Formats: sequence, structure tokens, C-alpha cells
Amino acid sequence: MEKTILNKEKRSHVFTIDRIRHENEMTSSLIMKESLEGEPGQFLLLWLPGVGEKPFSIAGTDPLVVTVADVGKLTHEIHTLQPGDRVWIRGPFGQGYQAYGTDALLVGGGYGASPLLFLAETLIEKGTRVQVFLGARTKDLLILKDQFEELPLKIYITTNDGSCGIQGFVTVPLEESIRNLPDPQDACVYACGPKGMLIGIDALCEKYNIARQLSWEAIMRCGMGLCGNCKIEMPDTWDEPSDKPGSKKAWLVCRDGPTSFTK
Amino acid sequence: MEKTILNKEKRSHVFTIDRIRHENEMTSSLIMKESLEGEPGQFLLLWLPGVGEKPFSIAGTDPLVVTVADVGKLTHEIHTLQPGDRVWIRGPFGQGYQAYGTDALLVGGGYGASPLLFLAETLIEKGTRVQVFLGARTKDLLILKDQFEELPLKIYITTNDGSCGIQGFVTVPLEESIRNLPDPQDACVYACGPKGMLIGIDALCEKYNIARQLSWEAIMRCGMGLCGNCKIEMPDTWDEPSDKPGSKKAWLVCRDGPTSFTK
Amino acid sequence: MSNFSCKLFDNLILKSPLILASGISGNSDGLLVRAAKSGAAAVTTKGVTLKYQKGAENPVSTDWGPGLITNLGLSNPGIESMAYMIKTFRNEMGDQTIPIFVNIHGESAEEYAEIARLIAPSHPDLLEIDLPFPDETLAREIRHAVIENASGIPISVKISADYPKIGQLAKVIEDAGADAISAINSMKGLIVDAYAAKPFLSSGSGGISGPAIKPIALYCISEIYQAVNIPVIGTGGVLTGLDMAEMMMAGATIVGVGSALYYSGYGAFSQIMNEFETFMKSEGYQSTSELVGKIWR
Amino acid sequence: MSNFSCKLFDNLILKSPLILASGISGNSDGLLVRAAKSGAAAVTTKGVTLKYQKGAENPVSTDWGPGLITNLGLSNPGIESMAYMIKTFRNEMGDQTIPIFVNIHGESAEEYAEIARLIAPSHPDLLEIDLPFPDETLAREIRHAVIENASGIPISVKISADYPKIGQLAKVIEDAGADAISAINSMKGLIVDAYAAKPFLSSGSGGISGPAIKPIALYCISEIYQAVNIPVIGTGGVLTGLDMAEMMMAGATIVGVGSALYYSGYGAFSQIMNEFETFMKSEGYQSTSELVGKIWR
Ligand SMILES: Cc1cc2nc3c(=O)[nH]c(=O)nc-3n(C[C@H](O)[C@H](O)[C@H](O)COP(=O)(O)OP(=O)(O)OC[C@H]3O[C@@H](n4cnc5c(N)ncnc54)[C@H](O)[C@@H]3O)c2cc1C
Ligand SMILES: Cc1cc2nc3c(=O)[nH]c(=O)nc-3n(C[C@H](O)[C@H](O)[C@H](O)COP(=O)(O)OP(=O)(O)OC[C@H]3O[C@@H](n4cnc5c(N)ncnc54)[C@H](O)[C@@H]3O)c2cc1C
Ligand SMILES: Cc1cc2nc3c(=O)[nH]c(=O)nc-3n(C[C@H](O)[C@H](O)[C@H](O)COP(=O)(O)O)c2cc1C
Ligand SMILES: Cc1cc2nc3c(=O)[nH]c(=O)nc-3n(C[C@H](O)[C@H](O)[C@H](O)COP(=O)(O)O)c2cc1C
Ligand code: FES
Ligand code: FES
Repeated sequence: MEKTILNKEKRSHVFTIDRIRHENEMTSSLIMKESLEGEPGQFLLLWLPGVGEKPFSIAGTDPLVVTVADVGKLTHEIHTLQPGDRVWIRGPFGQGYQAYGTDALLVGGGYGASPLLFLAETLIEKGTRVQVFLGARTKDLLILKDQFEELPLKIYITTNDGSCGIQGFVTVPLEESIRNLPDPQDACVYACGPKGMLIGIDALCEKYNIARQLSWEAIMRCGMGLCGNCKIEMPDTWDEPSDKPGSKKAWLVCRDGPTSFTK
Repeated sequence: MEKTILNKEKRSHVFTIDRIRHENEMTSSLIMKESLEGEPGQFLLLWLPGVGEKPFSIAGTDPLVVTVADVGKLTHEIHTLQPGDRVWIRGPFGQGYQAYGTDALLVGGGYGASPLLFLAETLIEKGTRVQVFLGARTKDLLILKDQFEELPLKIYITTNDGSCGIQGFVTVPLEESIRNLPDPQDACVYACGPKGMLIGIDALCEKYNIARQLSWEAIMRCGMGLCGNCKIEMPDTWDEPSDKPGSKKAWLVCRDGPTSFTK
Repeated sequence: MSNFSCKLFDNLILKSPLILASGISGNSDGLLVRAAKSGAAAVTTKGVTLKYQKGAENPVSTDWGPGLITNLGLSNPGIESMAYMIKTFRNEMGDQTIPIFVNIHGESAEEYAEIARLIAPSHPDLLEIDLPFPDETLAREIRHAVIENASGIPISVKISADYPKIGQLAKVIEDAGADAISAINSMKGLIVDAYAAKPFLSSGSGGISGPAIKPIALYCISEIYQAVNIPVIGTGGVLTGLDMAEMMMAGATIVGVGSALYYSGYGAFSQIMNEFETFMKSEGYQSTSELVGKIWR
Repeated sequence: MSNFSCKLFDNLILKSPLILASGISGNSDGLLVRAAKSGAAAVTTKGVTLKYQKGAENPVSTDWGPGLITNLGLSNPGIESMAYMIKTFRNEMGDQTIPIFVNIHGESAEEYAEIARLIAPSHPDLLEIDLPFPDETLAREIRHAVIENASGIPISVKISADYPKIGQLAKVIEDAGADAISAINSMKGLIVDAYAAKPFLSSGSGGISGPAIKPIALYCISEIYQAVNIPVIGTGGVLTGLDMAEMMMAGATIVGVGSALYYSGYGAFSQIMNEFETFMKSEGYQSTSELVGKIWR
């Protein structure tokens, strides 16, 4: 009778970078040698010893892919890594996106698109009809465009400066597509990006009474639901679940989220 | 994502006595309301708060049965219990008997018979031909005779004083049966009882070159392989496994045993 | 639900023995409200220092298997913002308000005196003094410093297991005039990542909490219970109603949970209370006070 | 297998860093031989007292999930039988003998002096002093008492985590002339059975060991490593080769295992050494000394 040795899976594990794919001038995807079980919309915590540890969306599981924008101390250090280098990862954490309805409208702002390619692949496999809306300030900040174009889906691009696709906000083609949906009750909007964009999309969805799953960001510390650092207030449109009293004004991105679901 | 709460199964659990079956004047079987997963030959630790905790063989799993001879402090207290009373049990522990060969010869001395009924049922279910040899000093110390007689097996009884069955040691009909085996290489002797009896049976089996599984007793304290209190020296006939160097002279009944297997 | 009310002091009665321990969600009135609405009978703030503390860099915590380790570097908004948080908490809770305990942390008796002076006007229902390290003289000094500046507010001193004679320490604290003892704080620990050849937390060591420390907490609580006559607020590894019953039987009058919010979310409160109720019923206990210290009676 | 030899002292070199800790199988020369043949680089006896001690009644131990609790009541054959056991152990091991460490336990400096006097003629390879409780003065006195009666035999003092400034305690012990520090002993703990409304062990409390205490051990070892210049014998929750590497990186020169024998049997030694070897190879370490205290370098 061998005893079960206690599970240490929640601790960080070493991953080795297999390849690096440059998405745009400030964003790269690390493609690992190893895989990690997880769902689109969940996140992981990536640690570089001596540098720091931060949350990133799971952009692919087999092998594990992480798409990282170079915005600060840790992400800058990540951008100096080469194939063969190691990173430390724990997770997955949080609530992922759930498949819902026949039509899926995926909206990504900037590097917010990072979990959406993985989500698109997962939904297409389940037979969902997928449309993708990528928005960015300018052409060079768009990511994953080429990857999306290889999938059987409709793709809309917007840039604020018109350097690629339609000029303007991503909500413009999104509203258009919502209007053209065969049955808005049988569809869902999935969005990931800056807070302002999410609030805009939420309002739009409320207007058309369409389900949406939004992925929120916050500065995370513990990542475990203890410190309260990632607390945000949810939009008015969000119905507080009866088994989570008080959560509307104190929603933990790391634990209740990162995705919220409003039906 | 609900986290796995750490398993506490190794700790004692409360069991409630459903019925009590009197086996003889000093032995009773507690039949519990609950069941416990386990194999014949394994043991459990039974605790009465404020009294003590001692090892007992598993005499049945569904529901759990424990056959207890009244020999001292704890066992005496157990014999005062009534249906509806509680006992605390942890386990199973140790190595049980393994099914081996077409013919099985089960030998029980005194309350040593307690795991053998459960073993007989298990072996018969697997299609093994079973013979049972029960020995005791006198008729009143025999246990489980009636229960065995209800099973499709041959049963031999011996008592030292001839008050029941054949007069003499249990090894007499056992040797006879070994001689009559169609193929001693395809048979196994299973024994449980006092040390002297086990050594005698071991020698007999060595003589006829037949496999045997013997269940040893020792005074146990930790029951977990730590204290060394249950250490015994194995008979010369026992081959030390190559992955357990030094075990022949320092065999732990609670951990290496209680059953030993010599092929 | 049955009546599980617990008398901590004559003028402090909780609706149940289950409270939110210090440090978990305790930097936000919104989260304290959430804990209260989820079933906590009282909430405790994060340890507050005189001034705002930013805290440590990530990583600040991890699940290492049998428990958690955290070192947030005592990040907290400082005592003045905490006073404001208490007010907001009570406003948001309105009629349904529950006691709010304020955990305070300083490095010297003087600092504690100042913290107590600044928080006293907010009338927290209890001041919980987080001893910076277990020392009998220091405990006495701090207790005196606090009592002078926050008279009328009950005081509990929180201690940890890294003291050889914890019952004796508790007795000294009782003699110095404390109204309760909180035990235990997290244990000092270190997680090493062998591949990185580094401690995992940015601060090196951290506090161990969760299931791993439960028997250590039970030991300390039972030692303290036997040494003093004031109530014990028990914390350390409580995840279930049965854990709570064990803590109370070892000597805790009320029980705090921290790490349980990692293992079961805010649902921990109702889950633990349901399990506790099942236990009380099946074992035929009428009131929570029957349990307190029962293993020693 | 590669060469993993470890120098504890100039005249005490072990074939690997992995040894059997005190108390596990340590009352029987047969079991110590078995541990040695299974791969231990040194074995430690059970804590020996002046006279035979019968020990506590059952229950004396349990697995409570994240770790073990045991209180055998220091059952041991007494120092004179232990002297005989050492001889038998060495006889049985013959050419392949390995160092045998004798763990001794008394209640006063005088008792330790007497134990040391009686065991000295057997020349154990190391005397490990199990401090009855952590106290700087007592540690000094005991150390002096032992050194007088067992001169020439290296001495390690074993301490536990229930001391607020463990590095300082270790320094006092080093200054008193100890050759090594062993850390940590099991933590004091209590398991309560709520249905029985009783402590589970017959003695009430017991020692917590196994996975639950590993981060506490790592913390203490790293504090001690940073405070002293003598080697640390690390114990506490080591079950795998990686655990062993972590202990060494925190500051242990050699590593003892106890509870691992419950989790993996005597096969623990070869299993841990295999995993350790894999780790050393994959990370490109040449010798065990490179690991010692690496997280602090
Ligand atoms: C659930 C979740 C998923 C995420 N997924 C991804 C992803 O897939 N790819 C990706 O590149 N980034 C992702 N992020 C954001 C990522 O965590 C931050 O970019 C990262 O923490 C920056 O670390 P740094 O040390 O490089 O920057 P720092 O030096 O810490 O900060 C640099 C700048 O970035 C800002 N910043 C820091 N953290 C965040 C944050 N969490 N959100 C917004 N701004 C921040 C700072 O305020 C500062 O202005 C995600 C965040 C969350 C909460
Ligand atoms: C693996 C194993 C399986 C067992 N299975 C059963 C079983 O199914 N049914 C059953 O009735 N008993 C069984 N026993 C024996 C049982 O454990 C003892 O009868 C019991 O410990 C006696 O406890 P007590 O407090 O009543 O006796 P005590 O008051 O402790 O002792 C009374 C007398 O019994 C002797 N004794 C105590 N323990 C043992 C022991 N382990 N072996 C032999 N003699 C002992 C004492 O030396 C003393 O003479 C088993 C023992 C082992 C090791
Ligand atoms: C994230 C976190 C932060 C904590 N912060 C404090 C604190 O500020 N002051 C304090 O006295 N205790 C603090 N503690 C200790 C807890 O209040 C509690 O005593 C300890 O975690 C043991 O309980 P648990 O096992 O239920 O978590 C903290 C614990 C955790 C997990
Ligand atoms: C059953 C048992 C008995 C022990 N007896 C002693 C002892 O007599 N003297 C001692 O110094 N330590 C004793 N210990 C403590 C161990 O040597 C070790 O320090 C502790 O268990 C932590 O290591 P582990 O987690 O590998 O078991 C004992 C531990 C156990 C489990
Ligand atoms: S990051 Fe700490 S609670 Fe979410
Ligand atoms: S009873 Fe302790 S080792 Fe077997």
C-alpha cells in the first residue's frame, strides 16, 4: 500500500520555451515545450525568479502558449528570453469562458485578443459560428490577425487611426453584426480588453439584450482570493448571484473572474 | 474551481454497531452499519476513546465485520458494547492475502480464523477450490464453524481435547490434504493464528514445497511502520525480497505484513 | 438556522462562533461587507500600521500542498483610512451590521499607543494586537500602551506558535489586562524552488496558514485555554464545521477563518456553519458553550 | 550512482547527504541495519534516556492528512542497552558499517552528563542532544555537561521551531561549543476527535512531522544557516529528492528523514537518492556542497 504523496501541483512548475512568435512590435507569444490543462479565459501566474510574477491569459494549452505585451518590468524581461530559456508557471486560475449559443462574437482590444484565438478554436470545434472583432489604436498594435485568418471565421479589424481595417472603435462593426444575428437570444459576445472597452460592450449588449462574457483585468497580488487587491465593482447591468451576496461591489478578478457572465 | 480539501481518510472514523454475533464464549463479531474497503488479511485499528486502540483483522467489508476475542483491557470493554454503540476505526492497513492457484487450504487457530471466512468467500467467488482447517484447544474456543459450513467448501475441525472434530493439531488433516492435492504447485496454504502454529505450518509447507501465506501477530503501537515495536524475525524458509534488504531479521508486521508470502 | 450565539464578553455577543480572521479581504470595506453578508458573525480588518504600507512585490503567496504561504509585506491603507473604512462598513451594513474587529500592528509600544489613539474614536468592537514577536515583556508594555489610549474597547492579543511556553505567555498577557487571546497567527515558513535555487516569495519567508497548521493551532489553543480565564479566539486551518468544533473543544470561544476563503471562497461561511449545525444536531449539543474546552472537562 | 559524499566534519564523511532521523525504527539494531542496507548514509537511534521507558499507551500516532502526529512517550531501552545495540549494529554491518548517531534525551544538565558518560565508551559517531525545551541557558549547560563526559565525540544539538529567534538560539549553541545543529524536531500539536470529544492520542498532544512541517523546517534551517558556521543536519517533511535539495539549499549539509518511512517504507532511501541524482544531473551540479545554502548566495 503506497501512500498518496500530497499534491504539489498548485506550486510553480518549470516550463521551457520552445519557440517565440512575434505578434507585433511590442507583443510576442511564448510557445512552450510543455502543455498545461486549462480553458480559454483562465489565467496563469508566470514567475521569473528575481524579477517578479504576474498574471497572463492562457493563449493555448497543448503546447502552452502565452502572449505577452512588453509594458513594464517583468514583461520587458520576458521579451529578452530565448528558446531554451525557462519560465515558472502556476495555474490555471479563475473562471474561463463558457460555450453558449450558436453564434459567438469575440471582441479583443489590443493584447486583450490573446485568449481569443484559443477560445475561437475551442468554439469552432464545438460547431459554434464565430465572428472576431479586433481593435487597436494602430496597425502595429494588432495581434494574432494572421492566426485568426487561418480559421473558418469572419474577422473584422478596426484601428483608431485607420492604419488597418475600418477606422474607429471595434463597437461599430460589433453593433452591426449583432443587428444581423439570426437570433440574438442564441448568441454570446466574448470580450477581453481594457476596462473602458468592456463597459462599452456591456452597454451595447444590454441594449440588444444579448448574453456576454467579459474578461476583466486588475492588478493582482496573491492571485488566490485572499488579499483583495484585484477587487473591482461590477457594472449595474450585472446580476449579483444569490449565492454570492455582496459580490457586486466587491468582485475578485482572480477568483470570481476573470470572466463574468451576464445572460 | 473548487480546491480539493485534503484527504483525512487515514484518521479514525466513527462506526456504529448494527448487530453482534456471538461466536463462542469469549469471541464475538461486531457487524457495523457502515462498510469499509479492504482485503482479507488486512487489519484495522479500533479505538475506544479513553480505553485504547488495537489491531484487528478485517472479517468482512460490506458491512464491516470485526471478530474480537475477549483477552484483555480493550477487548473486554468491546465485549460490553451493544448495538447502537460506536467504535472508532482507521485503516485498512498492511498487506492482505493474494489469490494464488486452484486449491486453497485455509488454516485458522482459535480466533485466528477471523479473517478466513472473508478470505474463503473472496476465493470462492474467484472460482478457487477451498478447504478450511479450524483448530482450537477445545470446542468452545472454535469460531465461525457454522458460517463456514454454509459455504461450498470442505471443512476439517480439530481440538486438542477432542471435544469437537478430530483430536489433535490442525496440521494433521492439513498434511493429509496437501498429500491429496492434484497439483501442489497450483495450490496455496493460508494461515492465521499463534506464532507456534504458523512456524509449524511453514515447515510443513516447506517439506511439500507448497506456497503459503502466513498472517503474523505482534504487539503493535504506531501501526504505521515508525516505532519498530511490531518487528519480528522471519523464518529461515522465507526469502528476503531483493528490494527489501535487511528485512528478514527486521520484518514489520504492521507494514511488511501482517501476511507473508513464500512461493 | 439554530441559535448559535456566542458570548465573547458581557457586552459582545456574536450570532455564531464563526468570524473572518485578520488579513483576508481585510483592506476593503466592500470585501468586509461581502464576508459579513456571506455569514461571518464578525469581521477582522487586515493588520493596520500607523502609515500606509505598499507591501511586497509579487510573488506574495502560493499554495504549497498542505497549506498556504503568504507575505504581503503588511500592505494596508494606514490607520486613518482604516477609521474611514470602519464607518463605511457600518453604513453599508446598516441594520444588519455585525462587530468589526481591528487588527493593529506596530514595532514598539509607542507605535501601538499612537495607533490606538487614532483608532479609538471609531470604536471598533475589539482591538486585536498583532504582537510583532512573542515576548512577555513586550506583550505587557504594548497592552498597557493600548489600554491607555483606547479605554473601553476590548482588547485581544494575537500570538503565534513560535514560543516554547505559550500558556505562560498567555497568562502574562491576561495578567496585563487583556480581554481575550487570539491564537494562532500564521507560522513562519519558507518555500524554496530548487530549480530556481531561490525562495519562492519575493520577501523570502512568509506565513504558513491552512490545513498544515491546524494541529499546531489546536495544541496552542488548548494550552492557552488551560492557562487563562479569558476567552480564546481560535484560528489556524479551519476549513470545515468539524474543524470548528475541534477548535472549540480545544478551548476556543469563537473561531476565525482565513485560508478557508482560498479553499472555498466566501461560501466558506455558510458551508462551515451548515456542517457545524449538522454536527451539533447529530451529537445532541444544545449550545456552543457546551463545546468550549470540552476535551479538558 | 554518482559520488555524493558529504563532509560533516573533517573526520566524519558520509557517502551521501541522506540519513535516518531519530526516533524511527531507532530502538532496534535490526531495523537500523535495515535502514543502512536500504541506503541511509548514517542512522540515528531513538532518543535514549538514562533508564528504560515503557512509553505511552495506544493510540500513539496517526496520519491526519497533511502530516503525522506521534507521541510514543519516548519509549526506549535505556542508555545501557543502547550501548549494546551500537555494538550489534556495527557487528552486523561489518565492512559496510556506516556512522551511527545516538540521540539522547534528559531532563536536566546532570542527567545529560550521566547519559554521556555511559555512552562514551561505545564511541557513537555523533551525539545528538534532544533539547527538552528550547532555552538558551539550558542549551549551554547541557552542552557543557555532555562535552566533559564524552570528549572527542562530535555533538549536535537538536532544536525545534517553537522558539521566536531560532537563529539566536543556534548561535548560543555554537558558542557553547557544539559541532552541529539538528533542526527541526517535530512541532507540538494536538489532534482532536470531535465525535469522541477527546484528543486522539492517549498522551493528549504529540509531535507533528511529515509534509506539513517542511516549510517551517526550511525557514528554521535557513535562519540557523545564516546565524552559525557549523553544519546543519536538516529534518522535517522530506519525502523526495527535490525536498532534500530544497533543505540543502536552505542550509542543511545533510538531511534526515523520519516520516518518509511511513509514506514510502524503507524504499524511501533509494527513491529519494534516485530523485536527487536526477535533479543534480539535470541542473548540472557537480557536488553536494554546491547546494548548501545556495538560496542565500
Ligand atoms: C487576468 C489577467 C490576464 C492578463 N493577461 C495578459 C496577457 O495575456 N498578456 C499580457 O501581455 N498581459 C496580460 N495581463 C496584464 C499583465 O498582467 C500585465 O501586463 C503585467 O502584469 C505587467 O507586468 P510588468 O511587470 O511588465 O509591468 P509593471 O512594471 O508592473 O507595470 C507596467 C505598466 O503596466 C501597468 N500594469 C501592470 N499590471 C497591469 C495589469 N494587470 N493590467 C493593466 N495594466 C497593468 C502598470 O500600471 C504600469 O503602467 C493580464 C492581466 C490580468 C489581470
Ligand atoms: C495484525 C493483527 C490482527 C489481529 N486480529 C485480531 C482479530 O481479528 N481478533 C482478535 O480478537 N484479535 C486480533 N488481534 C490481536 C488483538 O490485537 C489483541 O487481542 C488485542 O490487542 C488485545 O488487546 P487488549 O487491550 O484487550 O489486551 P491487553 O490488555 O493489551 O492484553 C491482554 C493479553 O493479550 C496479550 N496481547 C495483547 N496484544 C496482543 C497481540 N497483538 N497478540 C497477541 N497477544 C496479545 C497480552 O500480552 C496480554 O497477555 C490481532 C493482532 C494483530 C497484530
Ligand atoms: C493573506 C493573509 C494575511 C494575513 N494578515 C494578517 C494580519 O495582518 N494580521 C494578523 O494578525 N494575522 C494575519 N493573518 C493570519 C490570519 O489571521 C490567521 O491567524 C492565520 O492565517 C491562520 O488561520 P487560517 O489557517 O484560517 O488562515 C493573515 C493570514 C493570511 C492568509
Ligand atoms: C515516530 C517518531 C519518533 C521520533 N522520536 C524522536 C526522538 O526520540 N528524538 C528526536 O530528537 N527526534 C525524534 N523525532 C523527530 C524526528 O527525528 C524528526 O526530527 C521529525 O520527525 C521531522 O522529520 P520528518 O518530517 O522527516 O519526520 C521522532 C519523529 C517521529 C515521527
Ligand atoms: S489578487 Fe489577491 S484577492 Fe485577487
Ligand atoms: S507498530 Fe510501529 S512499526 Fe509496526
